[in-house]
Amino acid sequence: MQRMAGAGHGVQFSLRVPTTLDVVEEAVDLLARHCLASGLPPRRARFNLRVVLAEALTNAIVYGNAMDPAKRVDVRVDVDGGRLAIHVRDEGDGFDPTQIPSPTDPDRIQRTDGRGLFLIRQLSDEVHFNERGNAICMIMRCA
Amino acid sequence: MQRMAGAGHGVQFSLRVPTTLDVVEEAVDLLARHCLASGLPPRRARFNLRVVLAEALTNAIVYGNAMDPAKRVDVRVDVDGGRLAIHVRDEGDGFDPTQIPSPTDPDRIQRTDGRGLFLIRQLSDEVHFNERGNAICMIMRCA
Amino acid sequence: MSFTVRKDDAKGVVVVGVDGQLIVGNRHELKTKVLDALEAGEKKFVIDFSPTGYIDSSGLGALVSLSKKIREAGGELRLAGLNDDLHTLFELTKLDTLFAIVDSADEALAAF
Amino acid sequence: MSFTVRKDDAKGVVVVGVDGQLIVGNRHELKTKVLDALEAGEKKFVIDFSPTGYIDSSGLGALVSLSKKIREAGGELRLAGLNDDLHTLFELTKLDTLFAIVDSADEALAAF
Ligand SMILES: Nc1ncnc2c1ncn2[C@@H]1O[C@H](COP(=O)(O)OP(=O)(O)O)[C@@H](O)[C@H]1O
Ligand SMILES: Nc1ncnc2c1ncn2[C@@H]1O[C@H](COP(=O)(O)OP(=O)(O)O)[C@@H](O)[C@H]1O
Repeated sequence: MQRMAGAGHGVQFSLRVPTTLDVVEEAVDLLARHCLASGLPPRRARFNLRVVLAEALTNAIVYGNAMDPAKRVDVRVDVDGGRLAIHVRDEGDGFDPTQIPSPTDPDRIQRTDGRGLFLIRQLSDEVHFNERGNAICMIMRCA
Repeated sequence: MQRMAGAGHGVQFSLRVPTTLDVVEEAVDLLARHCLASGLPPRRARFNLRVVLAEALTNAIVYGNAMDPAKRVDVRVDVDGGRLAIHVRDEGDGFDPTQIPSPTDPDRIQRTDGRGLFLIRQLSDEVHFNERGNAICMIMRCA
Repeated sequence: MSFTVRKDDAKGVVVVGVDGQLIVGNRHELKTKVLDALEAGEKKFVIDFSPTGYIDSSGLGALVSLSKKIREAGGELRLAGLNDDLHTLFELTKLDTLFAIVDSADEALAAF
Repeated sequence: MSFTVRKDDAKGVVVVGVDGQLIVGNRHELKTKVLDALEAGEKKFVIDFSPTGYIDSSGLGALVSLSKKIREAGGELRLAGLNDDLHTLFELTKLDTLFAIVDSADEALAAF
């Protein structure tokens, strides 16, 4: 049988999320179910994916959209060739992700914030930002 | 908690299928998993949905795209308000779906063809076509 | 998806199991398996759907075609093991009036 | 998602179970629960993650904040029941160096 993935045709799915932290958990669960349906191994779907999605959505809501309820967060997942590209885009001005210090530095370890992007980088296979810095793309391999 | 569906924001997912009957079963299974992830009850996802998707994909491949491997079939599912709208679009010239006789007529019951659209209508909650007739929309309610 | 073919020698019945789907992609395989047996002289057939997921309209068409060919050859076909969903498919299409439908392959064998 | 709070009277230890996720949406609830007990005079705390799905960075931040406040009040906090994935989270962030992490709530109680 010709494989869908082998033929280069993957599922794409998307979700528009309102700018409120109340929906983060539900959106994460919904997207995790779809990632599982697209072949992400159960353990990665249950843990790595849910953590990085929660981080990216929270940042998009809090920093990107600055809690403005008129704004939305768009999530799109492209499944192709055994990997998921998870795009999270907010309507904010973006930021410079190269300027974020490591939360594991001894003088930062006691801080209560600053671990979000670090966890995204650690738990994804690849991370990319658009130039403006209002869209992140997290790659997760299925194998 | 604010519900995603209640807020009117549903998942949308899509798949581009090559014009070959070999991939129908796999495409159907993949889409059924996503429909399940979006809240379609397991039994409907396992049966009704898989039958109507198989019918719509087969028709799109065989009649719509006339087996032309240069053409594609596009499937898009919009999840909103507890119902799935399943769109299947081919690159053919379309047809007039009002001109299809019932396969249950006594003089047609022994025929080996002509049951596809009938099953789609029977197993979906609603069926719509675009004017040209190259795109079908099948509605399935989640409850 | 695959078909299992076994012969019940006591009754002289060929039992074909449809494991997975019976759809546009594999209906020809089912037709070939059954028609080969018919050509080899078999007359009594049971198709067992207890391991089946779904059947599409081309699968139903293949069954209609087989039933006709078996009848023409003086043979008999019974369908067994339809779950509720599959049964509904035969009812909706009124094909339940065309086929001999029994609960299980065992029952089909016993009745031959 | 919810938190269960029980008091082990023999040992005088408050055990908080994190049922579901510890994330941006509910970390304040956890903080309130623990700080209320601290204010009421409790000194020994175990947070049990055995029923926990995932923790996000704001959840980790809430734990750092609680640990500091408990220490300042002369109390002690232990984390228990971390599965492999959750343990990795503490290792990656080097927070395993900051917290007393034990296998199970029972072990945490025994060690107080
Ligand atoms: N989507 C975004 N839009 C604008 N700024 C962002 C965005 N995501 C992250 N940032 C910036 O990056 C910083 C670090 O984020 P993060 O590592 O997630 O830690 P924290 O959220 O705890 O501060 C944030 O404080 C914020 O200034
Ligand atoms: N996507 C399509 N494009 C063009 N014609 C179509 C399409 N779908 C169905 N048809 C037409 O409708 C007829 C009935 O289809 P259907 O009920 O599925 O039965 P069958 O496929 O067995 O003929 C087909 O024979 C074909 O002429």
